[in-house]
Amino acid sequence: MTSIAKPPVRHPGSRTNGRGLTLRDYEGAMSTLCAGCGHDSVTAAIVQAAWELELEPHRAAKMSGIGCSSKTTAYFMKQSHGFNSVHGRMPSVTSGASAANRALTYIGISGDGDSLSIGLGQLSHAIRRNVRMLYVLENNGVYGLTKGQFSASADIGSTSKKGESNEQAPIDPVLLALTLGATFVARSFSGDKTQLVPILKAGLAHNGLALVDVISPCVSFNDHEGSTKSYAYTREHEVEAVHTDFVPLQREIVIPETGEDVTVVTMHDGARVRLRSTSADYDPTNRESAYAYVRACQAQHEIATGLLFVDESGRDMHEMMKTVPTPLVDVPYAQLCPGKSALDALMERYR
Amino acid sequence: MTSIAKPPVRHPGSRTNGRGLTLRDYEGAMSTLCAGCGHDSVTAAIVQAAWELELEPHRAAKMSGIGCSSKTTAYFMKQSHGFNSVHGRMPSVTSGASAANRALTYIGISGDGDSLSIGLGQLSHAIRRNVRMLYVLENNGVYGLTKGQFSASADIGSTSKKGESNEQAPIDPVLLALTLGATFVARSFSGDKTQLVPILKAGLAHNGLALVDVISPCVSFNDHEGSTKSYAYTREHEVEAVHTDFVPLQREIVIPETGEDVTVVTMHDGARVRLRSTSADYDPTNRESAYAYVRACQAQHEIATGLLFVDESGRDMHEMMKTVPTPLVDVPYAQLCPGKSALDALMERYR
Amino acid sequence: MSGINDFAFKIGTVNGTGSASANGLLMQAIFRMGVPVTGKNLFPSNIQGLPTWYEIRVSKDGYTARPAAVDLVVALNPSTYAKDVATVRPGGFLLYDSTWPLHPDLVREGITILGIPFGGLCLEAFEGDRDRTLLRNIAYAGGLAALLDIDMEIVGTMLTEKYGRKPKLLDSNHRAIRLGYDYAKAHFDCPLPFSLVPMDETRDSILMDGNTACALGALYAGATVGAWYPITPATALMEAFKGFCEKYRVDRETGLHNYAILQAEDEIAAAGIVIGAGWAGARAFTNTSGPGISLMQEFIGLAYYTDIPAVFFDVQRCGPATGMPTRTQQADLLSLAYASHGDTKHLVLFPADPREGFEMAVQAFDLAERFQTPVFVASDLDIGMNDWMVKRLEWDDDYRPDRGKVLDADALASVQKFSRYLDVDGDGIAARTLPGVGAKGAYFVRGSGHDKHAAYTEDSDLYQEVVDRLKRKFEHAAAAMPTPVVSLRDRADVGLITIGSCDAAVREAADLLDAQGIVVDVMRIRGFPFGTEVRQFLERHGHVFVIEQNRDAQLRSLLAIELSYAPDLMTPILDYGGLPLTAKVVVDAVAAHVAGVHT
Amino acid sequence: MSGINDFAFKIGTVNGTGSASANGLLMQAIFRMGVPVTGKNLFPSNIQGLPTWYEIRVSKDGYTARPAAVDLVVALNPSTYAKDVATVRPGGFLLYDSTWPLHPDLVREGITILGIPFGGLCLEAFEGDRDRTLLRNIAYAGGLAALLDIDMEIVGTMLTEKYGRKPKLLDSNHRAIRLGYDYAKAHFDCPLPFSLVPMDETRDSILMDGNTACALGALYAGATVGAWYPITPATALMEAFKGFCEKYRVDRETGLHNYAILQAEDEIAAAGIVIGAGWAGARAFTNTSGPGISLMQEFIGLAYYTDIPAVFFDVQRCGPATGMPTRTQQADLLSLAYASHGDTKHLVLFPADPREGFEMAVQAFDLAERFQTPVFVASDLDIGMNDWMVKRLEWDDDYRPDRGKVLDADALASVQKFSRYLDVDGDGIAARTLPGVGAKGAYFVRGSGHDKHAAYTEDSDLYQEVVDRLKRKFEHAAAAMPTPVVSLRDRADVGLITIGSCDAAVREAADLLDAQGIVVDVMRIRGFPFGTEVRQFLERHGHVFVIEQNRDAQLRSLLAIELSYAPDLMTPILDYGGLPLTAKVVVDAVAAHVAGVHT
Ligand SMILES: Cc1ncc(C[n+]2csc(CCOP(=O)(O)OP(=O)(O)O)c2C)c(N)n1
Ligand SMILES: Cc1ncc(C[n+]2csc(CCOP(=O)(O)OP(=O)(O)O)c2C)c(N)n1
Ligand code: SF4
Ligand code: SF4
Ligand SMILES: [Mg+2]
Ligand SMILES: [Mg+2]
Repeated sequence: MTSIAKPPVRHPGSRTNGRGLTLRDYEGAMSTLCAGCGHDSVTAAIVQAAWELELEPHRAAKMSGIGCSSKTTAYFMKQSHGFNSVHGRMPSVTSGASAANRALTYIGISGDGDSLSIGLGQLSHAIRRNVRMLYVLENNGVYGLTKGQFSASADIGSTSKKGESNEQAPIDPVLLALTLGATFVARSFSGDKTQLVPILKAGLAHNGLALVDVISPCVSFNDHEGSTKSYAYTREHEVEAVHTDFVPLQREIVIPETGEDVTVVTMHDGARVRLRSTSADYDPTNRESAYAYVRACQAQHEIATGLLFVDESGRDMHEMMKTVPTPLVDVPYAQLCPGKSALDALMERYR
Repeated sequence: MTSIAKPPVRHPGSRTNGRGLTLRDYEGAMSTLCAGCGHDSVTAAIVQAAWELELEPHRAAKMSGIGCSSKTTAYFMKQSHGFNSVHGRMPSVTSGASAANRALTYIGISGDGDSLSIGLGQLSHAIRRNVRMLYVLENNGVYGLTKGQFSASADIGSTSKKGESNEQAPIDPVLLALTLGATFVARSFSGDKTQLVPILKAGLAHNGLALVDVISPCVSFNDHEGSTKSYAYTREHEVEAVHTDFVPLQREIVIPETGEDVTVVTMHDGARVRLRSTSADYDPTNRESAYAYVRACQAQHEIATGLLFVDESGRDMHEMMKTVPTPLVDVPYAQLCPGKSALDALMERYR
Repeated sequence: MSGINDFAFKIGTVNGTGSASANGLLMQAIFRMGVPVTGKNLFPSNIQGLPTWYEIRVSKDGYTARPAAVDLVVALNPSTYAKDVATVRPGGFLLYDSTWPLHPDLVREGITILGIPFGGLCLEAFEGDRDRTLLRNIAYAGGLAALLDIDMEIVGTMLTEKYGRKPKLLDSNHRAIRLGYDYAKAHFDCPLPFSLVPMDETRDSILMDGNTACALGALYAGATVGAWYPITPATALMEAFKGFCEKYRVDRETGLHNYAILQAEDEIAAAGIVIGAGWAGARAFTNTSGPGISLMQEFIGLAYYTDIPAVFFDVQRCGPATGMPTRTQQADLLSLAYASHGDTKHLVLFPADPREGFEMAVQAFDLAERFQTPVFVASDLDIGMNDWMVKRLEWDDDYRPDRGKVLDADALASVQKFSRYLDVDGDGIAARTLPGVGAKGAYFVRGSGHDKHAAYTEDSDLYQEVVDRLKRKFEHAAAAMPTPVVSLRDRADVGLITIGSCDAAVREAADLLDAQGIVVDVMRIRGFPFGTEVRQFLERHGHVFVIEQNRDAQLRSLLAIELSYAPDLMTPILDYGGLPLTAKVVVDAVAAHVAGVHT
Repeated sequence: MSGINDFAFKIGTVNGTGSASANGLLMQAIFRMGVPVTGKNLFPSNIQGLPTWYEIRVSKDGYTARPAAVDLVVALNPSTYAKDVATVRPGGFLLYDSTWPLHPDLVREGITILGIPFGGLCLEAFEGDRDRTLLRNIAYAGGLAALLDIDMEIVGTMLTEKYGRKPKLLDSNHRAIRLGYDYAKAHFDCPLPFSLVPMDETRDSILMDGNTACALGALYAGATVGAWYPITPATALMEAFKGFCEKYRVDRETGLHNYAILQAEDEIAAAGIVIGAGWAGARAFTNTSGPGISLMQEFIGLAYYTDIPAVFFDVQRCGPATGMPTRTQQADLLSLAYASHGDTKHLVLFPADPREGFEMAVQAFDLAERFQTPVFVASDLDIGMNDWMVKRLEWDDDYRPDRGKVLDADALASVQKFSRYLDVDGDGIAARTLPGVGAKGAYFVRGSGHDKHAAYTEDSDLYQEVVDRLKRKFEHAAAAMPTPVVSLRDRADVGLITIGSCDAAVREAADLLDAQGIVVDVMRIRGFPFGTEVRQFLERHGHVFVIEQNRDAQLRSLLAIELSYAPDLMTPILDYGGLPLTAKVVVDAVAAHVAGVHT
């Protein structure tokens, strides 16, 4: 049984990508999540995206906190190093790893409890730092691993399995990220792989922190009537605001036949992302309009999905820190230590 | 020397309010802050507001974290209990105190480091909880007490005393609060007492968490040329978006002579707040427009001030928790303990 | 060793398939037959699909420790067949689902293998996969009822109590039980050599887990504010408190609550809420486990240094770090006793079972307010999450909360000047006031240096005066902590010292050692700081064994530090694999040591 | 007691008025005269307007501990007149600002009172309040120069070095110095009975604070990632590191950085960054103080349990809670040694002065990578923020970082299978791989239960195998820690044990006791876990004194726990008022005890 046997989507494990790797090569250990858990579908989408992007598995690092969602880093890319840290602190561990070795591709997986309750501060400050990473927030409105308490993303009036209704205003990771200056903000649904995969690919190519809020239902504790994070509710209320195509560097970009307004964003590695807004007054490269649109959807109980905002001109953590292109772990010690003569000279300044 | 001898504003300490108390009666210990520190002016404004509101000093509790700003709770209302807790955690301590005794007036003082760095999570979740309190964030863009490092509210390009420029995107407490569903969001300037006092009074009357972001310059570490939190810069770039008048219950409300559009909000205690927008397209009772306006100002390097958003219909923590009106500390033990017979009966359920 | 009303069996299944209710059913039925019984749930740290075990021990003599050997294993999880079969004692029995051919992993010599086609039976009898999986559990319960002579009438009544309102469910459960029962009766000669015979040993007992009991303690102590962040194995404590409050603390007419439960954003906030509430005068508590205790360290130091009452339930799990969240340990002792940077010492209570959890929960609130300081109840996963057979909880309506030294408005009026940290009585406890009481009682709480008047200070002497008082207060608390439970036998050769959930195993070990001719005294420590009785026991024995569930002999360290007792005189017996302690571990260690000494 | 090149004086002023530079000027001038000198800055926890003191001790014999008595007090802060005058030793001198009439608080019998109108002189000589306040400090420096015979040429040179590029400032400072100097010369017969005469005792020494020295150590060790959150008294450490990196680690052409310094949102994040960077293969560190250590507890346990190197500088301040942030203490010892819930033990280094801070900073990174675990450098405010006279720092260009067991691509190719936590060498240290090295070396770090292959487990034996290895690793580390500094005198009556910044006072005390006929051996412990030398010293002496700066005798507790040494044989000498230790405290305690024993 493989990590992604459980989710509905099946795939032909045989085809190989440019690196001669099959999808299977991007899979991980067997999932120990509940059958039907949205997280397993996200895992499948990540496997798909990594395979299509032809990532070098061992050049990627999988980072997570604690929770059912955070466990999933074990279920994909077994050839990558993984770091399942402590609850809510994945962003700081990833910041440190990235500071030490900027050459790796960082894939961070978190949950709504992990990122919006105990980890809210770390998520927010990782956004400010603009750490180069894909940040997938598997959002199910509850703490799954501790058996279904409301999380900070639970909507007002959403009911628990026991029938209790949530009273507090939800934290919407998308609005939060837009407010904090995130340069890549998307939302998708674990049940919508066709939408999710290109978004993940774009996020992996982004020059900074790419936040992808994925509604990922918890079948054990939050998939019932009355929940606003159930499969049924999400399917009904999802509204794709922006349709995303990811066009890798190699491939030629196809000019859209339709007259729809399309924005093409070139990622720092040369790949391009084609964004087709489904509503005229929506510009995925304008922070204010993105914010206003998502809010407006909320007011009508709609869940706006898609790559909602992207700004590829932003500076990532290393640009802000002016670090050398060589990963710091590869800078030879000789270049780091000023040596005896320098110290002897320096001593004169302390007399 | 009194706590507010340092700030420019002098006052006649002799006049008494409805409780027969003079301004002096609302003062505290001698300030140990630097001469000219913005925080001392905020202290003076709080003294003024409390005196005008005729608060019963001993029925108020002063809450704070750690920082120069957080020290100021010692410099006003010496007849009130005070709690100078740990760095960044004032919101949780206040939540607990309020849960135990809802009858007190909670005045929380914090700084930008205390609330936006280490305390970001607690501020955010106190907003969600909507704890009934005045939350004054004395914002100077630096960590004053630790000698001037950039805080999370420092603007991009704002320079330190040593000439270094800040790289990371700032966290604007106002935009954050609006995004998280805060029901009272204001911004003011320690140098503008006439604007600040009525806002503080409205905040003290608000049924929920009233966030007041006060630009409060640090003369020792962030009042220089190149700082965007200096007295000079703030004076130049401040734009009053909403003018606030506080009309206590007793007084009759005066219909504005001018044709300006005025919104009157009745606070839960019956007092009224008269809000006069200085721009036509601004509605301080509309969250979206408030957010958009503040953002727009930012784009032009303007600092929007005033009582920017208020929603008096929100439910505070106790309404959400359905707690009894009697403070829990005053509920007699007899009403809390089910007693022997109940326990004996209950034991049968465990056999 | 096994026989009538004296045996143990284990069921190995997969979690999330509903076996828990079947296991509970069995355990409760035995209990209602008047036969002493305990159950240990060994479950994984996920929600569905991993191996889980349930061990039930029947002991006419009332031993409740985890059994060292099992007489019967019900192996229903192919992924652990091999492991499970290996645990059957020689001469014991194995029961498996014979719907499928006997798996080679299940074959073992020297044991008797019994097969019942639970799956097949349910497949025929019921519709739908979900129902079939669920009822398969009831079916094996039925099989065991036959093999162990569990009173089917009692089982029937229990099913009716449970599903009375759901006739369809009731019927299917009845049928499922019958399927297993009848099949066993028809194919094997029931009962097995070890089985049940009704007794009258459980009349004044109950089956309850420690989280429920501690929650009841908090309810009865009059706690009004609970703040928490979910974490296994502590979660159920606050959920139980919530349940009880909804039952006993909601105003009939208005529907309003005489309590406030705050699910905080993390453990730091939970601690802050408890401290804020304690400062304001409420009885407040939080429930957490190791990782939470680590996160609360800073706040704990604040409460210690500012004399604020706060109660912390630490339901210990297997550390370090995330460790094994569904395994038990007693490894937070040092983290609790000396929590936070700087010089700090804290009061800790060590319940041995749910009943004591209830009592100590109440004591914790009294101690916290009397000594104006954090108090920890060091429970663990075994106590907190397993159903224990304990005597019925009792309550004395004359109980009144000890609020400690609190000056109300009248008292304030009579004092010259109020100084928050002035030690008038020499016991290190200074009277406090609650916010709102009046201007005269107003003072400023600060975690920074303060003098006895609560004024800010950076003066060495004034600072020292306050921390010296805190030390004095801690020393005075020793006499107020629950005294150790000491059982002395004459002509005892050795002394055993233990704490908390090790108690049952250690007491059983004492009897077994006695049978081997090794006479032992036992002291179970119940509180920190240690009282004079603890010192006396040490001095009486010279050399002792210290039995605890952690790797680093943490209790032994506390004894050495606080009583200046020579560590060499305290031989550690450590068990830290994460499972409840068995008497065998203690017996073997002591016997070996004694033998060593005598050769 | 006092005399030529052997005296102490203290200056009491208000902080934020610029006295610091004047005090530094005096201290450095004495140093340049070749006379051994130390300065202790006793400052408040605010930015401006509160009392602050600076103590300078001159000691031809090279004693650097804080003086027990001062011969001369310069009282310039009315709010502390009374307190300051009281500290003048009988027969000593008081210098005050006679611009204003002698304040009654300043009057005291048995001392000589000298007045110089510093304020008045500056009022006449200079323009503008700010300048006058600043230069008033230089003026009193001038007065002291005359009274103590400080070489004015040296002072002149220093002013030129400092203000060379600012002629106006240079001139005003020169004039200010002269004002005080000439006035003193004119009105008193200078020098005082105690004064300075040039020596040649400082040639191979420097004046440096410990934060600067530790930062240099991190720089030379090749640390590339520094993460921190500002906190007194640790802040300056990272600020110094930044300064050095800007000087030595910026590429001439590109201006790019060979380092990354992250000012985190809090200490928890700082710890996470360091651990993430250490996992990725960088030498990473953080600098903090007590409250930060409390907040980092959870992460520390993670690094311990997952074998990740990380270096923590704990510049200890006066606890508990916020405590006195500008006062010193050694009260985090237990919090560091056993940081985090569950069974954990950590490596700790105890520097005694800035020079050792530099050396131990380097060692800390070697130990962290060699043992793949958190390492703490337990500095304190006295070491970290005061200027100490120490021997010049030295560097051996043959030094190579000890990266420990790291399998690179080639090494990986040669192994059959990579198992992250497999203890091949029996030293408890398993080889690690760095992310990115290759698929074969990939593994999954988890704070949850794992086996030696880094696979998830809930199995008791597999779990124990890992934590037992960690224990083994810790025990092996004992031999790798810096050995204690032991000074043995023949016919010694008693043994003194101490750590860190207590060293100077304890060594001075040893000489003073010797003079009293009490011969003492001294051992200064430099690392935890303790090596065999520590045990030997204990056994050699039987009874010892343990001298440390905390209330609860924390070092003594560690000795008892880790060496199973009887606490009764270790008499604590505790000093925890927040000021650097004086020899007198030790002498009095030991003498009294010895006297007690002999009566
Ligand atoms: C410090 C700490 N506190 C609490 C826990 C218990 N805990 C584990 S996962 C979790 C919440 C997980 O929720 P989320 O991040 O939404 O993940 P999900 O299981 O819903 O996918 C909690 C509270 C912990 N492991 N560590
Ligand atoms: C846990 C902890 N970390 C760090 C500190 C040190 N510290 C004290 S105040 C402060 C920042 C204060 O900044 P801010 O809240 O903006 O207050 P300001 O001084 O600027 O008014 C810091 C980092 C501390 N006291 N506690
Ligand atoms: S509990 Fe919920 S979130 Fe966790 S694995 Fe099961 S379905 Fe997924
Ligand atoms: S340092 Fe800055 S913030 Fe602190 S008191 Fe001085 S001026 Fe105010
Ligand atoms: Mg979740
Ligand atoms: Mg600030």
